Amino acid sequence: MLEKENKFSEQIQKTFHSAKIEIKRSKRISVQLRSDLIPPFLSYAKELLDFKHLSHMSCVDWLEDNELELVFILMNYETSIQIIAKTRIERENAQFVSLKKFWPQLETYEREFHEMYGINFEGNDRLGEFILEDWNNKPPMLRDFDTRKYANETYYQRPGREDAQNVRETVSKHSGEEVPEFAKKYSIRNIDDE
Amino acid sequence: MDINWLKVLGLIITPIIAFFVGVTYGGLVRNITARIQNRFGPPVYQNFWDIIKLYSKKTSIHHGWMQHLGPVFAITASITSLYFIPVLRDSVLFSNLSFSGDLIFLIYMMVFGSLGMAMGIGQTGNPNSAIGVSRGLSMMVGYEIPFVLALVSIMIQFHTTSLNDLLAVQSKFTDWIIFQSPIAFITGILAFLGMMGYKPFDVPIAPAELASGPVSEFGGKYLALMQTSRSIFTFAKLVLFTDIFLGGAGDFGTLVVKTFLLYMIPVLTGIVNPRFRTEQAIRFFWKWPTALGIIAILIVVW
Amino acid sequence: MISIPALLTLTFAAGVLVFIIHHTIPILRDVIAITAVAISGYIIWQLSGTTSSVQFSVGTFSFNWGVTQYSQLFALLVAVLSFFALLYSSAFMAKRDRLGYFYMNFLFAIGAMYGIVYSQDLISLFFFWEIMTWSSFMLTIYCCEEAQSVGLKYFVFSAIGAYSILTAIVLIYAGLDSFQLTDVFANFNSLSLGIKITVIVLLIIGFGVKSAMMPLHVWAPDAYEKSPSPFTAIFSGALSKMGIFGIGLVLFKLAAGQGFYPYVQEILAWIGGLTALFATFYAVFQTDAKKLLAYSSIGQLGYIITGLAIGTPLSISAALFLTIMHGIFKSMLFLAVGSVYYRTGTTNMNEISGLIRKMPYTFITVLFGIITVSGVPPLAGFAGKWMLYESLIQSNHYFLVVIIFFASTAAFLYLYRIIFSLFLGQEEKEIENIKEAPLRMVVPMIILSISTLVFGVFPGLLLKPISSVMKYLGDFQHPWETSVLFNNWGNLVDMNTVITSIGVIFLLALIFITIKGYKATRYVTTKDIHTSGEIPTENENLTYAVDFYKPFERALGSVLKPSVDKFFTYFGNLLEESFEHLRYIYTGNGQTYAMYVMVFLLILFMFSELIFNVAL
Amino acid sequence: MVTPNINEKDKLRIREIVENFARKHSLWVLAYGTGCGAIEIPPTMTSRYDAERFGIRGSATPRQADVLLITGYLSTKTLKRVIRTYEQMQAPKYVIGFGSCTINGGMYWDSYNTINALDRYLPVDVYINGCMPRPEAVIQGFIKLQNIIAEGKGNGAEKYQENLEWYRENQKKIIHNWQMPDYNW
Repeated sequence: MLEKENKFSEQIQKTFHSAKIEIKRSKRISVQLRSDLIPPFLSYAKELLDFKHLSHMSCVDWLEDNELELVFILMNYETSIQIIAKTRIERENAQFVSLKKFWPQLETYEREFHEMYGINFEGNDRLGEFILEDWNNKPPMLRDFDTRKYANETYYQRPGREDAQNVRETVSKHSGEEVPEFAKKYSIRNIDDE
Repeated sequence: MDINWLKVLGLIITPIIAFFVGVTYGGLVRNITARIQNRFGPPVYQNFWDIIKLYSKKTSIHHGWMQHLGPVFAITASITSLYFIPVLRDSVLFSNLSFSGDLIFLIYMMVFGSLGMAMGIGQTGNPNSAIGVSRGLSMMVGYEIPFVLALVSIMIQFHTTSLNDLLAVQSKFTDWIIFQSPIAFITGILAFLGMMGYKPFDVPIAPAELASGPVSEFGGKYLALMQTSRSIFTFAKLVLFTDIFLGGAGDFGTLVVKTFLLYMIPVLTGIVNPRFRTEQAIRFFWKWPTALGIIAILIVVW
Repeated sequence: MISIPALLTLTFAAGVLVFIIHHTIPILRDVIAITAVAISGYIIWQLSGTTSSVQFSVGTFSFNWGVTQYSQLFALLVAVLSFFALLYSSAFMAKRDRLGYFYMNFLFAIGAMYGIVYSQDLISLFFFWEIMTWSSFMLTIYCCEEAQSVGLKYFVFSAIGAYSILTAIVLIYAGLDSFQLTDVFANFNSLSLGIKITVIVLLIIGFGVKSAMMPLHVWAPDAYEKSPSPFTAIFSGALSKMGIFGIGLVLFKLAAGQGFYPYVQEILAWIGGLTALFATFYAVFQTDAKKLLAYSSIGQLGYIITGLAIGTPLSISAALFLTIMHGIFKSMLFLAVGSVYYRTGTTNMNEISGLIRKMPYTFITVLFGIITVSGVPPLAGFAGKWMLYESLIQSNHYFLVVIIFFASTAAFLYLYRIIFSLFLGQEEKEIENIKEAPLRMVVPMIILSISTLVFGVFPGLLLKPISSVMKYLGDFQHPWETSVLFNNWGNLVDMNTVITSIGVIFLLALIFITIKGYKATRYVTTKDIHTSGEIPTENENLTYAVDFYKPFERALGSVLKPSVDKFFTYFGNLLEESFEHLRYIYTGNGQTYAMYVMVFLLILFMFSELIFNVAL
Repeated sequence: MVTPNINEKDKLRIREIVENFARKHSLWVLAYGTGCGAIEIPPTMTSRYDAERFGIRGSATPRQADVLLITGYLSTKTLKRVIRTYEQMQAPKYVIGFGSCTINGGMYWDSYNTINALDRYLPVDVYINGCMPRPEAVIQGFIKLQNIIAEGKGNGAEKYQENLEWYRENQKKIIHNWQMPDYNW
């Protein structure tokens, strides 16, 4: 059933002993690596395992672990198997090495993550103002950046939103229908609370 | 010196009539285009509102005195070339100055406006405008050739370069030059398509790619004056072609009918056609229209 | 003392004097040159109408100088243009060195041109012709090292022309035993057909070199580009007209009435037309303003040659009108481009833009110049173009008129290119401290510009002398009025009406658009344009100048451009190869040249019996 | 800086009535279509809901446009361009806020990078509510604007000119490095 996936995972395991490999389902292999192993692993997957296609790169903020997780999704054209390579890096003044020599389109991803998460990719010389013009606050995609607080003190909030804070309550108030129990705990707090 | 007050009156009212007729034609064109595109379209008098609105703009900017002069050049050329075209056959009132100029003078007088306009456009410093001017001038080199071929063939056929003489030879319906030398007429009409600047020959003002091209920095009163001169110039060109090929007109009813029918040729061609690139347009003009013009001349010579 | 020798002595002596004193008393050199030319102009003005002539003989050669209507026309043109050019160069050349050299050759060229137009015998004609060639050659190589190959090119072509003229003169002398133009004109028929054809072809080649006729024009663009601007004005404005002068003499005094005259006419007319067409197409794709103007003047000379060759009264008056007008407007344009060079240090149209608010008077000069070149009414170019077209149509040259019209329509392209790239467009940062050219450079340009308007409204001012010239050339007559142009079919253009209508409407529209919302109209910089909301930075280049006519080039690509390019590159390569061999011949030593001439004549005299069966 | 006259009295002069009638019947629209609302403009202009019936026509450059149509949300980056474009238009000029995002931020009301109330930064004449408003609503809004113009109340340019400091203050609150030329029409 999963022989191709197993074959790939064995090859990877043989090469990178420290990799935690998990076959999520058919055609999905998740590989957890140390951050310094990512460049060799990507080149290995690209050249030897023939995962030529970089589907996606993304970043996840693990505020509780005080880490940032970088996710690379590679794909193999023959078997259409996708490898999800993950790694964790330090959250405070995060550093990583630029990988644009493997896939040039990574440069754009790195610029975006530099702007949105404050990760500094060495070797990428185009890190700078990308999408946010004259942004002088902490990177907005970090979870400890309070978006609503920033929006409230930066932008003018037109009054009259309050009744729309909890759509179900509003609907029930307007149309007399009573709110189901499970919906109560999803109620958003009001702007005026903070 | 004694002033012929009738002529002065003609000089005054001819541009006004030309303005009204030209603007109405513009509105008609928009309406007809809309109907062909299965729309209701704007009212016929829509262009009057546009021009009044542009004149009543409260502010306007210019990039220097040459841009300030550009529309003035344009309207000077329009009205002057209108003056040298007999609007109505043998009427003292509307044969304004047509006895002191001839066709070759008219060809050059028509260029006067576009050259002055190009100066004004050049000073705006907008790259789009410069690109539009370069395209427009290049295309002018294209369509001037068949135009001149047609005119030359007619000049040597009737041994005159004066419009009044051309009107004189087309006294009867059967004497119209469209019947006497149809190939010259076809050549002239093909050049006329390029002159009017509708599709497929509207690459100089391509609004989508050039931000309306040459006029993209003109607003308010400048644009208004340009629209005015454009309406008058359209009427002048239509009357010129009517005089040359369709035997002119004795009264305004005939004139309106003939000019409108003539005007529909580029308009309807434009509605159903895509746009030529500049070099395609130039080559188009240098292929069939030029060949037809040469044939027309050869027919006249032998 | 109003006489031709006084005129020539004055000019040449002034040249020598300037060369002597230009180190000791620099201020005097401009004064001497300008006053000399002014006085010479006064003398020519006084000479007009008279028929003063001088004969004297050196050895067996008897020289004969005389005044004709024809020579008056060209001499006055030379005098006026030289006066303005010298006034201009007094400011333009102030910073240069070797000014004695410059002024001496300048004045020698002027004097030589006087001599050419006034000489009534072939020997002095040839003598002055060579002086003119040499002095203009000296000025061509004046500027810099690179100019020397250019100068060699010019020299080679001039030498070809000179030798063909010399051969023609020798043949004529062999046949008629006289150098006097009157005898030659009178008895030319008595020569045998072969000699007549040979003489005419040789003379047309010789004069055609100077007037940059199509196969012989290769020297012109580079020479015009390299020579200093004030002299370029004379070079293109007056000096090339000497070729026109000679061609006119050949056509109407020698060739007219011969059996083969129609063929000569047709061939010359087509050469002129093709010259205009190809030169125009080549001018469109230039990036250097002076070179563009050089090609443009080649094309204009093509019109003139065509007009002369057609040979109807209307076409001759058109050609002579264009001759004078081309002298005026091409000098204007070269002077204006020169003053741009004087301020910015370049004439490359891709490098500078937006000079209009810095150099308004220069801009106005160029504006008048290009309106005149393009032949748009009411300026003076229109009258010449109009008469040319009418004459072509009415002499049944249908396709020639289309070609000429094609050329003059394509001329709009390069004319707009030069004014747009230099003066309009974005006002770049690097020109922000450019000033208008000094007064001594502006005044000549402005005066010449006004003259184009005057001659455009009153073409009769030029048509009156031209009609008398046509009487001299042959019994040509064409009706002319002060401000009305006639063609042969009785159609006319009344310039009074035209200028009145244009002026009135222009003024009314100008007043209207100026006072309409005057307070709420304001000037914004050329950076403040519609850029989709983006704000262009200071050093962001928004000019569209490089490859300005790319679409036209693409359209032309398959039709004409390759052939034009091949045409020009062919001559270019031919020249480059020929230089290597010519180096051995042109040792630069005068005696060798003299020896060549002697050998040449000897061979001619020895074998003339075999070649053209006449006994010498 | 010359301020065009504002008609303070309700009674309009006949000339102004004619001018306003012309302005009302020829609205040249410069559609600023970065938001999702831009997709609603083609059906509005083309054959189905033919907006040209009312003299509404697209315009390619701000120099010739009368109406600035903001279709949807504005980020701080695009706000700068919109302000520049508005200042390049020639008075009298009108602004139409299109979609909920221009009114109160709509679904981006608490985003860190989109402004919430357009009328704090530009003088808005007409708001078209909805996310997205259908073409009928758009044409309705245009007709409302036409009525405003006909009553002579379409003086957004004068409002902007008079309260320039207030608008500038709000704009500079959003756009930190303010490198824009002065307001010159």
